[in-house]
Amino acid sequence: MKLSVSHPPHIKQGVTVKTIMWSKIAILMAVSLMAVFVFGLSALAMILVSTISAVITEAGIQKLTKQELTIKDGDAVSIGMLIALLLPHTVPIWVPAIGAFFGVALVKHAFGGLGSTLFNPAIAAWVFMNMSWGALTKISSVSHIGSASYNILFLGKYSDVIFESGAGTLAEVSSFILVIGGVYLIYKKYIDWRIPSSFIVTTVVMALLLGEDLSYVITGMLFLGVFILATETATSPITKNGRFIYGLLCGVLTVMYGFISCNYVVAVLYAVFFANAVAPFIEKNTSPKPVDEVAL
Amino acid sequence: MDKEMGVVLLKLVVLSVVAAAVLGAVYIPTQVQLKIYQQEQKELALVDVMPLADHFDPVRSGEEILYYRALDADNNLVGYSFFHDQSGSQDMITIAGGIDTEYKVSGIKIMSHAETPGLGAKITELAFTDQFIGVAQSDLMLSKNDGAIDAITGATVSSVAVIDGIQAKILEIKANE
Amino acid sequence: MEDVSLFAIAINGIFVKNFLLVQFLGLCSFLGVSKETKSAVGMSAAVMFVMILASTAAFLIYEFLLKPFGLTFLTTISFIIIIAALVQLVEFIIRKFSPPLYRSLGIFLPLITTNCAILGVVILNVRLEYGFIESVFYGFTAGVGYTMVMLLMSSIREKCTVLRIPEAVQGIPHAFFITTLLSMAFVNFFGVIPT
Amino acid sequence: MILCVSDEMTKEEMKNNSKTPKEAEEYRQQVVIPLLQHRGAICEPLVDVEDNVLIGQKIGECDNDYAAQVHSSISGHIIAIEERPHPSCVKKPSIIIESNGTNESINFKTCTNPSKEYIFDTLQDSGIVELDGYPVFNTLISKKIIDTVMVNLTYPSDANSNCTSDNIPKIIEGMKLLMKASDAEGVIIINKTDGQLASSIRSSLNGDNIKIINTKRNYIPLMNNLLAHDMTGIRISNRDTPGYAGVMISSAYGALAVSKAVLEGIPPIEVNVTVSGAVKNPMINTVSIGTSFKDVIQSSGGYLGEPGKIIMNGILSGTAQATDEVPVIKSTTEITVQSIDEVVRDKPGPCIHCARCVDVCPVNILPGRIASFSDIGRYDECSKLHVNSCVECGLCDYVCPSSRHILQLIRFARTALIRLFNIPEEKESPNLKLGCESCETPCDTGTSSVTEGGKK
Amino acid sequence: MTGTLLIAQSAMVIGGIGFLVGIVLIWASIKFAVETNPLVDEVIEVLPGANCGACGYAGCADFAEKVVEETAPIDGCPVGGFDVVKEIGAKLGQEVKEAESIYPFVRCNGGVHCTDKIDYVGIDDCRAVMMISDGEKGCSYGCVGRGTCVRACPFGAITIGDDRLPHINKNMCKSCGICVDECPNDILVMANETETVHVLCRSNDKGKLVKSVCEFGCIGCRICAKNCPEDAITVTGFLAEIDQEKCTNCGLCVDNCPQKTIEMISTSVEAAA
Amino acid sequence: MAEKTILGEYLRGIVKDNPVLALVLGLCPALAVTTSVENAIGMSGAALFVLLGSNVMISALRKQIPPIIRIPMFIIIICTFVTIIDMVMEAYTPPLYKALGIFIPLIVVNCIIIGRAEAYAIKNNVKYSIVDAFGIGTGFLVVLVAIGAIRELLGTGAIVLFGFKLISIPIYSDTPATFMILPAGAFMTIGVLMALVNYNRIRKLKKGA
Ligand SMILES: Cc1cc2nc3c(=O)[nH]c(=O)nc-3n(C[C@H](O)[C@H](O)[C@H](O)COP(=O)(O)O)c2cc1C
Ligand SMILES: Cc1cc2nc3c(=O)[nH]c(=O)nc-3n(C[C@H](O)[C@H](O)[C@H](O)COP(=O)(O)O)c2cc1C
Ligand SMILES: Cc1cc2nc3c(=O)[nH]c(=O)nc-3n(C[C@H](O)[C@H](O)[C@H](O)COP(=O)(O)O)c2cc1C
Ligand SMILES: Cc1cc2nc3c(=O)[nH]c(=O)nc-3n(C[C@H](O)[C@H](O)[C@@H](O)CO)c2cc1C
Ligand code: SF4
Ligand code: SF4
Ligand code: SF4
Ligand code: SF4
Ligand code: FES
Repeated sequence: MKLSVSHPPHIKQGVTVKTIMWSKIAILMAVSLMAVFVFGLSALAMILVSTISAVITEAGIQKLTKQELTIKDGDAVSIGMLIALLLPHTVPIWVPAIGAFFGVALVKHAFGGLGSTLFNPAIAAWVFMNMSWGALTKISSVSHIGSASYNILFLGKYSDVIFESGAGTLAEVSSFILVIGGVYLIYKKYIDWRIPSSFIVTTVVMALLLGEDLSYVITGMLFLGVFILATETATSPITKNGRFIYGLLCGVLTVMYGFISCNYVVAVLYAVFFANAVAPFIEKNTSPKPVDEVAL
Repeated sequence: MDKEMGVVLLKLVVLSVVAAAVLGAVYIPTQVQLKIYQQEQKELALVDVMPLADHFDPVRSGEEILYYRALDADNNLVGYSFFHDQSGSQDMITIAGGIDTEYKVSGIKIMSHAETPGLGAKITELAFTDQFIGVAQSDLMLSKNDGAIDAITGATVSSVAVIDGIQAKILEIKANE
Repeated sequence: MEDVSLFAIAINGIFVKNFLLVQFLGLCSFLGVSKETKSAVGMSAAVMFVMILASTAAFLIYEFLLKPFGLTFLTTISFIIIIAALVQLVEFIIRKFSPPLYRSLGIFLPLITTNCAILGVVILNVRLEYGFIESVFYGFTAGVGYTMVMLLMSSIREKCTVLRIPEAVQGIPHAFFITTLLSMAFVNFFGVIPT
Repeated sequence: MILCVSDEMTKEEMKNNSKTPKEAEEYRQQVVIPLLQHRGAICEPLVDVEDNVLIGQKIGECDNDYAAQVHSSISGHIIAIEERPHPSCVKKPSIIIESNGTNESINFKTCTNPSKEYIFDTLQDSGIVELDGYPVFNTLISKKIIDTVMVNLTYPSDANSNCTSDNIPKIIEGMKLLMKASDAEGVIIINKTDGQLASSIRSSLNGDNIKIINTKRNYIPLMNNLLAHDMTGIRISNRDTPGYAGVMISSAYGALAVSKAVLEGIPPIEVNVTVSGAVKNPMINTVSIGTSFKDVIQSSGGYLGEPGKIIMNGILSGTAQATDEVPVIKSTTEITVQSIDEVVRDKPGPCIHCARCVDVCPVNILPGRIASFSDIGRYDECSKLHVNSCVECGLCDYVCPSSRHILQLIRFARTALIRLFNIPEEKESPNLKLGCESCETPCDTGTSSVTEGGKK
Repeated sequence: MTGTLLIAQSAMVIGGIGFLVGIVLIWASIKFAVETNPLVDEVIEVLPGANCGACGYAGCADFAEKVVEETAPIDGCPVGGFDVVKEIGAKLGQEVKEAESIYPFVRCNGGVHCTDKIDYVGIDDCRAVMMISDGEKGCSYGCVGRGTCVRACPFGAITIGDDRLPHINKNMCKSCGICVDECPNDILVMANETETVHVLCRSNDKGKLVKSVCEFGCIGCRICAKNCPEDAITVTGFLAEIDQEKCTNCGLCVDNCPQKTIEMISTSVEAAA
Repeated sequence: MAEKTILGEYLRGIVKDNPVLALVLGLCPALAVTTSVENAIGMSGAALFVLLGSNVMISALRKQIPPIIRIPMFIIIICTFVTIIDMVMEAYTPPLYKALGIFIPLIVVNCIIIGRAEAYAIKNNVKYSIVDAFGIGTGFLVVLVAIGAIRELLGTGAIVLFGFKLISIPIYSDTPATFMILPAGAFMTIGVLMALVNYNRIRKLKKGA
């Protein structure tokens, strides 16, 4: 009889990286379905190509450097899907393919893979694509695909917050899916509640203070940013106060960029990306005080 | 201060003096060459944007040259040409331009700029500048605003800067004449 | 000289034309010293201090010595002598009067003479034809921009000690990758305030 | 959060399955009594090989301040005094006694209304050790002024084993004795969710001046400082004890042992142990100290399938045993057997910085970050991040989605830091030499804790 | 002539600046003079700069300072080897003579031939394993084989082989001894290159116990001691020990050991394949 | 130590002591001006000129240079050459001068040049200093041209050298990844190059072991 010996605890909660990732992917799948429904097969093609490119890149790198394959953890899949979802459906199909390669190869694996990504690979890939093919990937926040046609529950111009908003990118037609999915993730504690709540509250409050029309500020991209992009674990601070401040910073930057450029869709992405850069600094300066620390 | 320090100081001063003298000696010939080159460039540009002209007559306000009246061999006025600085997306863009007597553009040339290579830097390319030839002042607008000029993709700011610069100068000349 | 508001200079110096990320000035010391926040802060303070001093001194020399005599071609040589002397002087003084400060700042001072950012800021002052206030203020804001990026970078690199960085990427290449992404994060400041 | 979850049996079922000590006796032919069952110095044996001893006879003593005498739990003769496996982690000197089957005991001196002095005297003699390893007597005589005696019933292993309806009045008796000894008020801490226990306690209190406080959290013995802090609001350094806040914390086991020792004169020779998990008849056993885990499990019907892991004192914070030969000691309250399939052997991945560990940590530190620093040998950083504040509750490890061995890495860093501070004369290399000598104190609750308690 | 004037002006301006700067700096260097020892910098330059700490000081610079202060031994840097010692000696004007080269060797033959007592789950580190129940190996004296020494070696000289024992690459080893310090079980010891016969076991357990867990463990049978013509082997408890002073590397004990515990290592450390 | 040979000293500057990849010096120009191969060649040409001049001068005057004002004297010598090349380029190659911008005067503070003065020229004779200057200069050139080529090719789809279209990628050049000629692309390129060099070095080390 050879007994197992280890340090406690001797059970695990059972929530694994895999569970968290695939739950997010499930939400992204719903978002993708909506995108295909609204934009047609070109959207489907983009999502497939981007995801496949991300997965192949990851597998290739791990094969080449003789690491263990980690496709199953879903990280590459979610990066690939997100990259497609951040683009308008008019983009040629090779753009997300190259973007996904950039995101997975340079922003994920060159930095050390899962957990070491200092910047959100999907947003970084988006910035890369935007810098390279600005004209092709241009997102505008004005062209709504018809708030008139979906006037839900007498919400008037706010109804597109629920059903579609911004209508620039694939992700933006699914505000309500993102909100439901995000709340589910928070409920299951797969993502932290502090970042989304402080992000969205700051955004709304700042926008109101500046006198912006909320129907331009609250876009589908904002919800994607709040629930999926900003809560990406490796790129946000781990301290509790740090996460509040991080959400706050995301919100402030979103409104600032949006206010100056009149484009609240792009603003969310740049805001979260810049906040990624500041996250370690926030984290460093919000070290918690343990309960047993006695003032001298 | 002892003698050793004096020697040190002397060496430093001697080196400085020699260095400065050498620089002064190089400065003079290069400066001459630079002047010649700049003049050449200017003249070339003026001719480029106003091919009909034979010589140019500067219109001044005080020391500053506002623009040139382009005259043919018989001293008839065939148009105007000018240099203009306009702020672009990064830094100043220096534009040379020529217009005929009906205030239609006869040609433009970007003299210097600091726009992003590959983006705004495309304003120097013929594909962009040739669009301007023959365009009337009223049509000097982006095509998306029903004008005659197609912006460079990804560099609207730079494109608009060039258009705006020429617009402003034409209005100035109109007002002056 | 165009009329440039101090606010525009500040935004330009800190964000739009950030010395490190956009203008590529001062990279050697940036990569060398940003491993730890402590030394990053020391270096930043030293750079900011010398930038302000150098902007002041250079303006005076340029305006009252070089320009009147038409000796503008001597700009570089006179500026670099001034900077070298200033740095040396500051080092002497700090070492004598504040050994603790010298211990934290002093080791960075020799690095500063050969830091492009300092010479860059004074030459840019001349090229942009800034007046006295603007020159000194530009020196200050360029220093602020330098400090900001330095702080972000050093916090990131400190966090990196617990990350699994591939062997071949460790060290300088990794620092470059971080800089790549930092630079991308600054990209959207382009065109916020056209100069 | 439920701290102990593995067994599906209700407490009722366990009680029905209980065996009296007599039934279990057949397995008790030999006991191994370690000479160290507390934090502090190892006891000197008072007996020699081949001596005969009686139940309750003192067989080990030490004159150190931090000491807890050990007593024989059976009558028989001593066959050896040697190093034997110990539930903490490494071998400890122990006295091995073979039963002669007579159950002869020394004369236990009963007392119905003890004076304060009598309580002190008996407690000093009885060597009762709290579940966190501190001898009760030492807590009482420490210079700190105790104004509250708290009985912590939120530690599931302890509460499950000791809070049977028979025992509850005795626990309250013991608590009152402690209150009398220290002129303090009494408080009983119960988890909010444990309504049944609260009501049975309330019915046994009949008008005593004892308060009941409900908490959200379960407190394991190592969280005593935290418990005192949560109740009083006073911050207690990890180098201090709850006494700093004027609080003495007792477990159900401790209170029970005090009442037994003072009123019935019986020193701690028996403990109540819940046997759960992959055994045939999970139940609460009353076991003589020194009985091997193997025998205890046998008396619960034996293993169900092949055992994968044997854990003392709770599945979340307990110690896994290398062998089932280890003896039951004073602070054993639960033995859990996991089948081979239940054993957690997930491969650790990289930290994904999800901060789930940060959110559950009761002492508000950054467990995952400390673990990462420990992993790369940066113990200085661990120290800066307050690694010594950790109360080893194991929650961080429990929730980590990347299956990182957070608690082990934290303990590792602490051990490294002790080495660093204990041997300053060793060269100041950034590399630290580690080994198990750091673990001089017994870790009966499964810890190689660094609190300076026993080291004078 | 403007040209000459210009040159003269330039010379005066830069000469003037140079003069002023020179005066100020010389004045400042005298006024604010602080003593430093240039020797320290010279010594730093000679040192290998690995900052490994093997010398026992906080990095190369600290060591250099201490050497100049003569509070550290001149041959205190094990990494640099004799060349460095000679150079430091030259700087400080001291004579030095070459030491014999020593390398760590692995005092355990168990590895895969030694049974596991428990199934350890946890962090992959020898020290961590030793903190639980005397380790996972049947033999509590043996090499744990989880490579703490591999990670400790600043020069990458150690690898764990298929036999789950460390192998030291003599070409890369700088004899710094860090691995010896780090090993929780004292498996690694420094040995002179000329000493080639070693007892590859350090178990003091009874022979029967050793035999039950390890194929190659020393059982204390004394056959080697009886066979040694030089009386170099003593068996205390259940473990043989070779007195290297007396040993002539004849190899008789190696041939006679029933457990194959004693081995002759041709170069004391084998180069990794 | 092995005997110094002229070839050896030259190659050392290119490979072992490569100023950018191995010594990590002179990064600013290496990144700022490498938007095209042409600029890269111009920059490294200018740097080579200054390096050569300063190495020769300093090596020739090395007996005359008092240690305490070593650095100021180096700077003055270097700066003289920099200003000369600055003026000459402004006059004779204005477009290139314009493209290189502030980085020509900044050669003064380029760590490579002072570094070589301090580490080499002050200790060695004129002959070897010339070889060293050529070696280091070539090393700088090789890296700059490599970075420039990668960035120009990927960033614009073609390499144009002095008006000639050297290489052009057919379909790609319609929509090249502009990212590459922006600052971020520069950082990325040099990062990838260095990672590859490192990878190779580590692989060799492991093999040699
Ligand atoms: C919508 C959805 C799709 C999933 N698809 C996959 C899948 O394709 N591959 C996979 O390995 N896990 C997938 N999972 C995760 C699994 O449900 C489960 O968490 C995981 O496979 C557990 O793996 P393990 O048993 O290897 O630990 C998916 C989860 C969800 C919610
Ligand atoms: C949007 C949102 C906001 C919340 N705000 C708070 C809050 O301000 N304070 C709080 O204690 N819990 C809040 N919660 C509840 C938390 O989800 C959760 O209950 C809490 O983190 C539990 O932490 P604790 O056990 O450390 O108290 C909020 C939840 C959501 C979804
Ligand atoms: C944060 C931010 C600030 C901007 N500020 C300005 C500005 O002040 N002036 C300006 O002309 N464009 C500014 N832009 C760019 C414009 O938003 C817009 O992209 C551009 O003017 C229109 O060019 P396009 O039609 O080619 O996209 C800014 C962009 C961003 C992201
Ligand atoms: C890195 C970068 C460089 C840019 N350079 C230019 C430029 O040179 N000229 C310009 O007009 N816009 C430039 N832009 C601005 C950008 O392309 C802008 O949104 C629009 O002009 C796009 O149509 C740049 C933007 C980025 C992100
Ligand atoms: S075990 Fe983990 S959660 Fe518990 S106190 Fe320690 S660090 Fe915090
Ligand atoms: S729970 Fe695990 S993965 Fe998450 S932050 Fe903590 S250690 Fe890292
Ligand atoms: S020699 Fe020591 S450190 Fe190395 S593997 Fe063996 S036990 Fe571990
Ligand atoms: S093998 Fe041991 S002695 Fe040799 S270099 Fe490595 S750590 Fe130092
Ligand atoms: S070249 Fe070294 S700092 Fe710029």
